[in-house]
Amino acid sequence: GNATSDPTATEPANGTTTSTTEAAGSDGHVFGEDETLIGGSIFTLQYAWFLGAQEGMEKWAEENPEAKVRFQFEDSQQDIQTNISNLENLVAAGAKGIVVFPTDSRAIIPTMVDLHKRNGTQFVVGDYPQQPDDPADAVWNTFVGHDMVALGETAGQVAVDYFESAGKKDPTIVYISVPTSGEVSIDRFEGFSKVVLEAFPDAKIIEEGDTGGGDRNSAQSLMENVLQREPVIDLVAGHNDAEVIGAYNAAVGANRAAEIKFVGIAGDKEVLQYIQDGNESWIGEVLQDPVVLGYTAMDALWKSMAEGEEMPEQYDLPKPEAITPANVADYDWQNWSWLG
Amino acid sequence: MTTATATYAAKSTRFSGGVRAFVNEWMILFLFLALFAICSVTIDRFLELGNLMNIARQISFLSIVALGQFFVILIGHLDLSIGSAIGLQSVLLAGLVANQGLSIWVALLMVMLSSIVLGMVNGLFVIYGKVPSFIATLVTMNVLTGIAFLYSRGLPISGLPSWLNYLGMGYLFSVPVPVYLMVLVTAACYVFTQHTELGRSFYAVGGNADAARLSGINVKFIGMVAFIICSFLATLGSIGLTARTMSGSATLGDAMLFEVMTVVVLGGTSLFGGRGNVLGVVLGAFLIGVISNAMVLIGVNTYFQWIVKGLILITVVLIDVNSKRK
Amino acid sequence: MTTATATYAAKSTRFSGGVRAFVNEWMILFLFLALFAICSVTIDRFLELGNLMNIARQISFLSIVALGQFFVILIGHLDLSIGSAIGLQSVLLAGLVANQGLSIWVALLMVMLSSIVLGMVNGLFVIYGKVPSFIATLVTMNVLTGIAFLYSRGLPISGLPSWLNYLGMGYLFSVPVPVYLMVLVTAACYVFTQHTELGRSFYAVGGNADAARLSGINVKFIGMVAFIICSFLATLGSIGLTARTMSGSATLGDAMLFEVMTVVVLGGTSLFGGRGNVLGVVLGAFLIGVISNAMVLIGVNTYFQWIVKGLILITVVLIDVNSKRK
Amino acid sequence: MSAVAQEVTPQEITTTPLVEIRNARMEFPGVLALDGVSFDLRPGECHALVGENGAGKSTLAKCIIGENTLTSGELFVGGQRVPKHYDVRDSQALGIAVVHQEFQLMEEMTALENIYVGNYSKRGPFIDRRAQRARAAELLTYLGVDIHLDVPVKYLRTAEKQLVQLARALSQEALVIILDELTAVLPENDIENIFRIVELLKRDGKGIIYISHRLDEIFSVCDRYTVLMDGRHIRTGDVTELTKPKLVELIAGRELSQVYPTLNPPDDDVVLQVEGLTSDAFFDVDLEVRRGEVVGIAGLVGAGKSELLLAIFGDYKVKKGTIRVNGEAVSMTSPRKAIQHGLGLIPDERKRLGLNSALDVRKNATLPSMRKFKKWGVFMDDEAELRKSYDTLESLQLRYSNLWQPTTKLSGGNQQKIVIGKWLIADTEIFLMDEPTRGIDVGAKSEIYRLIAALTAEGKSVILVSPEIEELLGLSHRIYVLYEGRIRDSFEGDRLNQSEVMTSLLGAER
Ligand SMILES: Nc1ncnc2c1ncn2[C@@H]1O[C@H](COP(=O)(O)OP(=O)(O)OP(=O)(O)O)[C@@H](O)[C@H]1O
Ligand SMILES: Nc1ncnc2c1ncn2[C@@H]1O[C@H](COP(=O)(O)OP(=O)(O)OP(=O)(O)O)[C@@H](O)[C@H]1O
Ligand SMILES: [Mg+2]
Ligand SMILES: [Mg+2]
Repeated sequence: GNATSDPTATEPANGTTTSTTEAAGSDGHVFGEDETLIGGSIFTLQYAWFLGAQEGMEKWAEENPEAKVRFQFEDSQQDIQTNISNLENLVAAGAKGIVVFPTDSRAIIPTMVDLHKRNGTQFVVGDYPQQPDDPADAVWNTFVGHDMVALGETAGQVAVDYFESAGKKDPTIVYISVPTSGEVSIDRFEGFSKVVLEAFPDAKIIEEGDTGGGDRNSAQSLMENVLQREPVIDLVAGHNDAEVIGAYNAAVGANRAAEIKFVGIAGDKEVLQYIQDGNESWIGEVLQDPVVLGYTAMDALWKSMAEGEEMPEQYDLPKPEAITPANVADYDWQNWSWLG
Repeated sequence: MTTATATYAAKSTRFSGGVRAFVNEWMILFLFLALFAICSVTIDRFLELGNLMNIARQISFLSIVALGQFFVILIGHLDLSIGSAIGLQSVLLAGLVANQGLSIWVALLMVMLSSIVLGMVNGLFVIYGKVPSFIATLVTMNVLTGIAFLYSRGLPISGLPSWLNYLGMGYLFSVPVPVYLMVLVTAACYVFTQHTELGRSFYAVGGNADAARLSGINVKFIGMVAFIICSFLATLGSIGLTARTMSGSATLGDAMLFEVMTVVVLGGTSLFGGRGNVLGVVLGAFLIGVISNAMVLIGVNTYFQWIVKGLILITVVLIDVNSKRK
Repeated sequence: MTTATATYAAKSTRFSGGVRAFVNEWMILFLFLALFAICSVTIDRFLELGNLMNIARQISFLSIVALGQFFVILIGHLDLSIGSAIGLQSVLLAGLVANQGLSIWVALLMVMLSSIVLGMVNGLFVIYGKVPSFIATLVTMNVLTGIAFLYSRGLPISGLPSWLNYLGMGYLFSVPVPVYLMVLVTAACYVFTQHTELGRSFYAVGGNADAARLSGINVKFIGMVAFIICSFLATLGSIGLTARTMSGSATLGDAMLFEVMTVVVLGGTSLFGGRGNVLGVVLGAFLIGVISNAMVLIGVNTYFQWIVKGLILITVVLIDVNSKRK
Repeated sequence: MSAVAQEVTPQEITTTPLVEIRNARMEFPGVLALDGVSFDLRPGECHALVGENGAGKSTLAKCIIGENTLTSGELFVGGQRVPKHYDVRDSQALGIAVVHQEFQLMEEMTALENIYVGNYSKRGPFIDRRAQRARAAELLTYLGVDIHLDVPVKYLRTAEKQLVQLARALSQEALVIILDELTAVLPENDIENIFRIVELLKRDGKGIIYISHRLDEIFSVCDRYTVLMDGRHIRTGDVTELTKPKLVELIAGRELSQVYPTLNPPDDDVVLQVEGLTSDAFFDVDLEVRRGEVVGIAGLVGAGKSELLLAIFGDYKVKKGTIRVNGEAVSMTSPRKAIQHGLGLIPDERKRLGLNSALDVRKNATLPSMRKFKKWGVFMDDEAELRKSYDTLESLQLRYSNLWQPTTKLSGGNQQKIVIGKWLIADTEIFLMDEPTRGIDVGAKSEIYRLIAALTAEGKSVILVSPEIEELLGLSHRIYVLYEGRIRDSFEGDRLNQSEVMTSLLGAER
């Protein structure tokens, strides 16, 4: 995006509320003294995982009452246009800073640039790395997020560990992706296959795209059909837990759950319960903690916005973790409210 | 006089048709059979009993929900809210058991009762409020989604008694339990629409509401009943799907609306009301089920699946539609 | 003679029923104004110029796409494929520039031409193939999604010339550029439907295709034109949205279909064809835009937004529908 | 009131009116449809309800069946005042059946079902189709007609649909039967059949309200008559004390001296020539129309008259044959082409084929001639269009309140005037008229007759299809008889008389 010639940007309609081209604060707003409205633009509330991110942001506010922040969360419903409108409307509502969980790696950039230039809105991007064509367009203060590839890699590692211990040289793997999730799905799959194929070049990885609803039910139907086609399957992984649990349910229905191992991704209580209960089909769940993500993103936003701290281009978060039968006892997962 | 009578009779015979007319009328059946035959011959594991049971099971709840929608479409309306109703009922069912600690039976009863209320709300807006059903049910769709998310926070709710899974995944004499349910609902709907006065009234209302009213049919009552049946069968489907996935999920029905609509229209139901057939709807569901299944068995690339599915569908419909007499 | 002239005046006056008839006819306008007034008074930042421009910009492309759909609905059909067409055209536009290295002008031209082909494909299935538009466009919807994903693998495509962003984000005399586009398209559609022979024919075809044909209207031609306009305006919307996001995305139009349908129906267009109004459609878009905006300005919890939005919508439609003369 | 009614003696039963309306007033928004009408129907009588188009006949009928609610006045059925929320179901329960003027059928449902919908025979909770079919067969025999019962009614011909409506009304075994222009779409031979049935019903003590614009029928079957005009009650009396001119005068409010105008002789040049036209409904039709000529086409139901007109108009698939307009061979592939060549069709089913209910009066009237009202080449010239519509519709004496008003609110006859009007505005040279006077009152009929005469005087030509032989004889220069899709004969000059045409029409050996 490039500069626009909008007079409203330089001549606010009534000097008091609309901000100027300079950084927030110059319109008389004093951070810490006045209440500060912080927007949270959430990718979707369909996935409980993002509730964790929201929770993390709220946790930060609780711990820092002196900041006097008030949150307003808006759901993008995985839609680019909703995401854009929400950002604009949040700024209109007076948000000084926004933590954005974008819907893809590009589409929201021009809007952020525009809002930043005209209203001085401060951004922190969460979860989804942004790739601006022009480095000048990177108007956000920092990126706080996980590496989707790493998530797939960690899942791949769980699979590799299992194949090694089981002594399988040429395992057959079904990976259920969600094509409509675009990059995320591709990244996770690539991370997964890279790790597996490095360790087992002869592994056969069958990618199945769920073109249905991308939920348990559609995954289950898909897997029922795949089971019919594939006489041998050693392991199933997938884009997220809805897909993998759906596949698991299908395997149970076909009486083949015992011969197949499952790796969950992204967090569902049910999987952890299976692992804790010693269900042999489940060999691991790969997780990132969204609460830490949300907390860190908010922290970074505040520091850069109110305290003028320089931020690195990217905040590194802890690597994704693999919860396995061996270490499940170490986790207090029952109390993670964001776990689906 | 006699000549005139004779002409009537003679002219009318052209409509009475014989085999040809039957084939044309039921083209969708023959297209389904053709597709089935092709799949049987060309795809290895297609004809295995297990696979056929797979297909049947996969479309069971879809059919049930579609049959509900069928009634609403038959009277010339639409119910867009079924998808979110399925989600809401699913989290309600699971939530009442897991969070409120109610017995599953009480939960089931409450969910069914609430489905009737839901249907009535839609009916009130559309039939009494005269709001176009598209808008009215779009609104309830959004409101129900809101409630479902408020209640569940978007989290899947587990904790259902494990026997419930039998409803969704169990077998009885090597036939999946959902298939029995589907057969039962289909038979009931068939008899209802073909052989009872109330059932026929849906056709009358959809065909010509004014004429129906002038024939002494309580058009508003029929309208309400249609929305209630729709909501009820959606809830039945929701219960089944919840039992199948063993968790309450607010998004369980998200993909359902379009599938349901496809099935209903594919089965020859007119979106303008008055024309359609219970068996056609179920056939439509089978057709969709077979295509999806075959696609995976052959191993068609995911992206191509969209395209291939589309091309098969349009071919089927083109033949079906153009075989019908004008 | 003088009396005859007097009667002519009386019989040719549009709203001979006085103010009352006018208000009833344009209830949606007054409801919009009422909502607008309420928002202005109760919500702090609502009436700021910047915010109003926000709203106008947010609904610009929605209106344009909705106006396209309006024509299809006006003749009693539906185009479900617009959402995926928007996605496909978006990746095509960006892809032709970024991957194929074509000039943006050539890419724009190709995308526009392809939109006409697309509209013709839909038209061929529906108008000549007699496939119900619901099914036909559902199929193209899936096929287009498949192609868009095949082409882009679901990845956003960047590399558009930066000036393009002006189309989606720029300002001219403190009014966003998309708003000019919307006004232009609306004015063109208005004049077209109200004051040209071709435009008026859409109403005739939608109201009664048989009667239209027997009055010399080329019903099939009108049908094709409707689908082409729809596809073309969807593509215009897609170009605008792509310019706004500066990247080609296959999922760009995913949420569009329902919004577009809501807007069109909210604006008083009958899904059965023959009735509706260009200005109503744009009003519908404004209504939706104001509600969404107000919701965020007030800071309504996201879950509640679904519910509150729904309740406002149903109230508006209830009043609107029931104020109309029978 | 009810107490009295419960203690009626047998004599009183026969004298209590089956239906009685006192001082009825009924308003539609902006229209006073009934204004102080009183009416009663006695057992065993056939009571004619007559009046101009829009006089309020159908409205009165609809009030009796509870479809419309009286604004004021009283309605008694069987001597009892009807309850407050009297509706269609109540009237059915009270034994009132009706054949509506506009078809009220479910097009997708079979004839059988249309007869019984809302009133099925049942065995337990289920519909007893066998019993129903048996009853329907009996009914049809009683009616003396044969209709294929298992065909969706959309496949039936207009006359057959009407008979289905009649069968439906009779199946209810009602005490009161309202026939609202039943015969408008029936051929003459069926009408005699209707008379027979009416007589049978009268003998059973039932009451019939007979609404018709064909005045001869009234003298054939009706006992009393009531005339309405502009919603007002003009007169009720015995038919025996009436003559046809007197009745016409009561209806039209003026004397109509001569029903059929005298036509100028046609020119010699042939404007339309059809040769060997063949389709699946008619075969090898040769026909010619000269400038200023009215050519009648007579034929039984199903003879293919409508199809022939449609084919000439480019809307029915022909297998072979040529059509020449002004000597030039034209391939009539669409109505659009036909219109360009100066043809205009007034179809038999005006609701389905003639009018667009979503459009207003003006837009309906100018539908085929929009291109005539252009400003700057592209835009519609609203003013000219309104003006022209106004002038034309006024010249047809259309009763309407506003050019922007939807056509659905107009009475049937007035709707037909709009259909005629649109071809006048389109400057049509050759009018194809398929039963143009169907459902039109005497006054309007004679206006249309005069219009036809005026058109031919201007050098325009008309092909006229009518089920009424008398009308054809009175208006045509020449008559073709179509029999089972073939032109069997043509009559002009001396041979143009009722008996010759009838003989040919009914298919008796020549
Ligand atoms: N639903 C309606 N809304 C408004 N006005 C109506 C309606 N129905 C009828 N009218 C008006 O009421 C008057 C009486 O109409 P009605 O149909 O009773 O006439 P009619 O005597 O049956 O005429 P016809 O011989 O043409 O059938 C007319 O002026 C007509 O325009
Ligand atoms: N809906 C229909 N579909 C197919 N064929 C039809 C249909 N209606 C009539 N026909 C056929 O067309 C021919 C002519 O029928 P139609 O009743 O229109 O004749 P008509 O001479 O115009 O009679 P009418 O006196 O009703 O105008 C007959 O052979 C009849 O079987
Ligand atoms: Mg009438
Ligand atoms: Mg005819």
